[in-house]
Amino acid sequence: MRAKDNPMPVFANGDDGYPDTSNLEPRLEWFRSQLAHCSDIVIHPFTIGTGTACSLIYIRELFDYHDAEEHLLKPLIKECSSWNNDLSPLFVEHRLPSAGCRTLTAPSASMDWVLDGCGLLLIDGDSRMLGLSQTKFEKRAIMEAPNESVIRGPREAFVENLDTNLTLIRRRIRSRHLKIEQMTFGTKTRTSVVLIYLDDICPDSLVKEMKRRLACIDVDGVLGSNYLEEAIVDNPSSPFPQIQYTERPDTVSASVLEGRISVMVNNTPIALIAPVHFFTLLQSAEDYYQPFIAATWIRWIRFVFLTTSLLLPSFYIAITTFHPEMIPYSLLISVSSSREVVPFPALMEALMMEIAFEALREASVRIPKSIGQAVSIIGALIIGTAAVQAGIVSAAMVIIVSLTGIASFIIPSFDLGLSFRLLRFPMMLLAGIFGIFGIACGLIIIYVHMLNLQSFGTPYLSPIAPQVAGSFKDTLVRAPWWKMKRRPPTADAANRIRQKSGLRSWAEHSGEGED
Amino acid sequence: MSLLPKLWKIAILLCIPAMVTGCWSSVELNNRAFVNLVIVDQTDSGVELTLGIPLTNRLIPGFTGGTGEGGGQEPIAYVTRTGATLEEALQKIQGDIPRDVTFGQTHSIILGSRLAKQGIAPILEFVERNPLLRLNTNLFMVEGPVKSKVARMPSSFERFLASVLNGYIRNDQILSTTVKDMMYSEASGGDGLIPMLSFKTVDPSAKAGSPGGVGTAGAAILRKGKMVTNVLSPEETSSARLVLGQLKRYIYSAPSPTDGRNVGFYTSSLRTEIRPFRTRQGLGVTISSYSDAGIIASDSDIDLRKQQNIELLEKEINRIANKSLMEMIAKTRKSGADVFNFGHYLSVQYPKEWKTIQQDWRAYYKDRLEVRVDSVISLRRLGSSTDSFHNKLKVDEKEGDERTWNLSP
Amino acid sequence: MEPQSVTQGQLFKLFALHLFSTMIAFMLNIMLQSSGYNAPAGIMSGAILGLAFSFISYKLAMRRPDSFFIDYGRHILGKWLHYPLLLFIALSNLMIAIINIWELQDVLTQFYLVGTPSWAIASLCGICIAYTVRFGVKSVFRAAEGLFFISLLSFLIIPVVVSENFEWFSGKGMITQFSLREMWPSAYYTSSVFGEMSFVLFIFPFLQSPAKTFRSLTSSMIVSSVVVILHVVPLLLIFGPELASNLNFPELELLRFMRSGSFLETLDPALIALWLISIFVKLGFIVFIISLILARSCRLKDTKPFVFPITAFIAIGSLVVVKSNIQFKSMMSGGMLTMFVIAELIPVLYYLVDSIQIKYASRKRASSP
Amino acid sequence: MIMILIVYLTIGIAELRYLRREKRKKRTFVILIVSLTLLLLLSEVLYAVRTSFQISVWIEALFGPIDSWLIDG
Repeated sequence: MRAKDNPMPVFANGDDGYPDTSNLEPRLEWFRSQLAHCSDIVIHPFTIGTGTACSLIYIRELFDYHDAEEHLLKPLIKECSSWNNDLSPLFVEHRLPSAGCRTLTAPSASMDWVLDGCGLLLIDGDSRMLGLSQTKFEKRAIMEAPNESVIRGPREAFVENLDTNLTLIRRRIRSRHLKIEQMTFGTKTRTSVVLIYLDDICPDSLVKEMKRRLACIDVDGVLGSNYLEEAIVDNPSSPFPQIQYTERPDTVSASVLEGRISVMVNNTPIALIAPVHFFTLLQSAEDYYQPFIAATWIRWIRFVFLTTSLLLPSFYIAITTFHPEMIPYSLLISVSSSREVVPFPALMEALMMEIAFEALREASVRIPKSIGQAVSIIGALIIGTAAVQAGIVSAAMVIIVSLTGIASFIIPSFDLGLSFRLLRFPMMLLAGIFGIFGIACGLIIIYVHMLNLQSFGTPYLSPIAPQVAGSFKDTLVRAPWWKMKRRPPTADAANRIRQKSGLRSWAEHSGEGED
Repeated sequence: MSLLPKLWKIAILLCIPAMVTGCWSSVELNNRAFVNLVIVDQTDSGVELTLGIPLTNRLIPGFTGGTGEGGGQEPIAYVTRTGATLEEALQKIQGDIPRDVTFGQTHSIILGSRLAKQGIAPILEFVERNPLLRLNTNLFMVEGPVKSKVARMPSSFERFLASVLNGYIRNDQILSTTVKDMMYSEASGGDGLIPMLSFKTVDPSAKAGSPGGVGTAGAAILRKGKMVTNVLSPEETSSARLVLGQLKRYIYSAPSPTDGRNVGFYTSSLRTEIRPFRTRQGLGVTISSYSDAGIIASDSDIDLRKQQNIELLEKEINRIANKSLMEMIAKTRKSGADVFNFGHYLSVQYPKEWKTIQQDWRAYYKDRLEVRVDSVISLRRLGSSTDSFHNKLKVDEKEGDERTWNLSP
Repeated sequence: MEPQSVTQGQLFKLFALHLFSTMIAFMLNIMLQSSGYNAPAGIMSGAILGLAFSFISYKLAMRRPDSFFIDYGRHILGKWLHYPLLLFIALSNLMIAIINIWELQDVLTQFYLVGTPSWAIASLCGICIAYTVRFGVKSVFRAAEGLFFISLLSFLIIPVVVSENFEWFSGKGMITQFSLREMWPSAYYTSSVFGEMSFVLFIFPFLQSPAKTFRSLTSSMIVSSVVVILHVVPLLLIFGPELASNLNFPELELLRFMRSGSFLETLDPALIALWLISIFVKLGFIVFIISLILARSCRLKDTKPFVFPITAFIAIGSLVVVKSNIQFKSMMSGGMLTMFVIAELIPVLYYLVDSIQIKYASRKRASSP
Repeated sequence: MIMILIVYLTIGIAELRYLRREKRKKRTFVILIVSLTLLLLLSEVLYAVRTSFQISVWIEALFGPIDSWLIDG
């Protein structure tokens, strides 16, 4: 929120009608008028000491009234009897035991204070107000990550509350250099947004750039991290995700350790990480918790299925309709005989099946869990055997469509899988018109588009296209830990060394004794 | 940089009309007739072209109704048309078939002997020029009218005759001559050996299921694309395959040098080297073929434990092999067809001399060329037993001299 | 524009792709027809000759590595001679692109997309190339860097796949039938293709560490000539010189000669697609050179606006450059390649005049201190 | 013929909009428009006479003799 009204200590009269007096009643009247028709606002008048009237304003169930009563009002009543009703020390020397009390004067600041879920104490005869910050509201417990589940590795996931998320991060990176900068966005929602980075590893240019892009956001409400994402992304019209999002605190801490910056928004369990390039989207948290040989093997499978999800249906169309001499003879006979009864051309059939599969997938997500199970079973039945039996679709096509469907799920980042599913349709069109030549041109256009895509300064295909020496270690192959001495290029140039001597130095010196 | 979204929109706009233009050259799979066998023969009324096209609608898997396998009725159609030239016949066939004839999957061409006698140059030209037909398409020959034999031939092992021929080539059971071998060099263009196929027709009286079908039988010699009178017998064809290094598994028997009884061998040729040499009289060619051999049956009492016996046997096999090679080459030289492309080897090694004899190379090949044969067969394996059955168990004593045990005490 | 934005590694990879992609895809037929057994030797000597052309233009460029040849060329030969020569270089580059796209669509319409009209293929190629060059010089070189290994792999698979049909003995023919006279035509044609490296002169200000340019040019020449030789020799070994020279598209016949394995009958449509990608990178570089010449001779900084018009003109030109395949063949062996050689020799002319001027200036300065 | 016109028009509009957004000098606009019309005229002419005249005719005429002298000379 751009601080529209600068909080001047002087009683700026006319701050939309705030009475410029120190006695209680007119001020209470103002608060009542501002907060009319809010059933959850509680205004609790009481008198203390020798008759000075006070009142406490708070939001029910958001403000911890019992704790405030216990720690605040009782000692207050006991205490001020000795102050012979001069309550000024209350504001000055923080005599109250509860932390986080603040003296407020400006009406709008105090209004925000109440709306943030804290209490406000007004005292007759004193224009200053005391803010009490005991907020307690129901929060979701930390549960297992629903989308990015991992077999071997931490299972904690972020929750909606920003402070709990920050504790998850802070517990992982206990370093002085871990900086957490807070900003608020949205005039109406005033959601707090947090930038997390390690100031000695993360290049300053990146932090400045992020702040510069965030500064020009002036929107009335920020309810999810996606609002920010689309505002700060380099090329909004590209189907490819340029900011990585995750719900796992260990992924966030790993990327922060690599010198990247993370943005977390209150009320959303999803954290954004920038900059990102294509190959980080293909890495899942699992890769780093499994032995590197298995991780490398799984990464290659991911590459294979990435291309399958993009190219398999278009290759099927291109080969069957343009270059049948590529298919081995026996396979050709069985495929062409299975296509004998199918009335549609290959392109039309492929498009129909793909759209049906997309519809099935979307339906199974949207339908409530109870009957969701039924839809996927019925869907598979309808699309699978029945269609083939009726001769609407050839058997080969059902296999291909289901294989591509599964393949697009193997990609760890759901956004990337989505963009490849989207790109499959123009590729099918090109394959239907120009055959393998069309697929080659489609691949070129996608490749060139990705080449020139940038996310916060780092090229999208950075380790491969603008070749960075030695950075093959973490893209095509997951090198073992003791090989990864240097941080990826996104980190600050000065501070690239991650570990001093090799982790396995104990193994090298064992042979001293023998000759 | 924000021209990109416009490009994106333009690209999508371009795609939509592109769909309307339809797909120019996309032909549906079941709109194509895949030719897996080309049969060409010469008849009185011109060139008779037969294309073997599998009928995929009879092979629908899992299709409950319909004819399915059709009970012995082969799911292939042999479409035959006759035209003045090959192209006209092809045009007639294409005109009658509702589907688009594609040659992408053709691996073998069968030629009739009458056509071969007249000359197969137009076939070779057709294969070389047609973009979809490959230069490693195999050529086969059949004596007499081809179509009637092929049509009546029920194939027992494979669904299509073409797969049978592919099987022969894959397992090297037959002499493999490709179109490229026939056009390798100008000097010996059109010369070559084409394997012959023999068709055992099923006599209706025999009980069902007796496998008729196709077999390999000798090879025809072609000179300048025309078939010459004499034909190589199956044994000579196998020695020709030895020269070409294609003799993978060949079983034969030879009398053992010690007692003249039969010893069975199988050889597989490793490689063949053809090296030209130059003598005062003129040019010559040495053929040295290296192959492995193993004994599979031994009826003689030769003691296979001793190495010199093995060498004796090797000398014997080499002698037989050399003799059969020399006879085969003499036969091809008599017909003046440089079937093994010796001319190419001479042109590579001695270009100057080659220029002089290039014009009448076939005459030179027929008379003056000196051919030496040196086949090196090494006997490596005895199989899983050493002494022959007779030797070990003394089963072949003569009937007369057995002792008689009289029963009385 | 972005000065110093292209690394030497990227330059090496682009020129390697640039050279061996069109040499193998389209030029092998002329090489084999003109010099049969001596084609490999001709290609090697032609490559060295082409490198000589680019060495001289490298020397010229090293004198003023930070300014564009188009700008300082004016001072060497004077305005009235510099711009016509530049126009000629631009035209010959245009012709290179036009004949490459024509050959591309000719191969495709003849073998794979039989019914497709050639304007459709030309426009699709045009869109891909223009899209690559539209992002500027960095994108062309980055594309080359990413594609280099895949297309090199796809080019090196072919000799391995067909190696079982080799007639090793006929390799001896290359030695016994060696003759300079027969080797010269293919050497000349190869030098016209390898000479295209001399156009590096135009992009010198974009290069990082320009001094090492000649080293990367030589290494890309070596890599591409080795790859081309690895394709010509199998052709000679399998088909023999007479049959190979008779084939219009020897490369496709070589690909189809692969014994059909159980997994894939033939591999050639997939490999053709991979070739297109490397040919598009080459044409991207050429379109960039033309747009650079056009832009800078009108003293404009930004070459981006000229990319799409030039590519459209190339696509349309490729539809009308020849009427038939035969006319194209006679043009290729009848003068086309000489035009390219002349365009590649123009920097030599500049180099001579420039060194004379320097000698003259230094003698004048020495004689009148 | 019309297709060529449409192609050049779309390219012209796209490029002009790009130049306007990049706020280039007037001179750049003029140069772009002139070169676009030149290329359009040239390609229209070439397309119109494509049956009777091809570029390759000129090239063979101009460079043919040099080529044959170099190769066979």
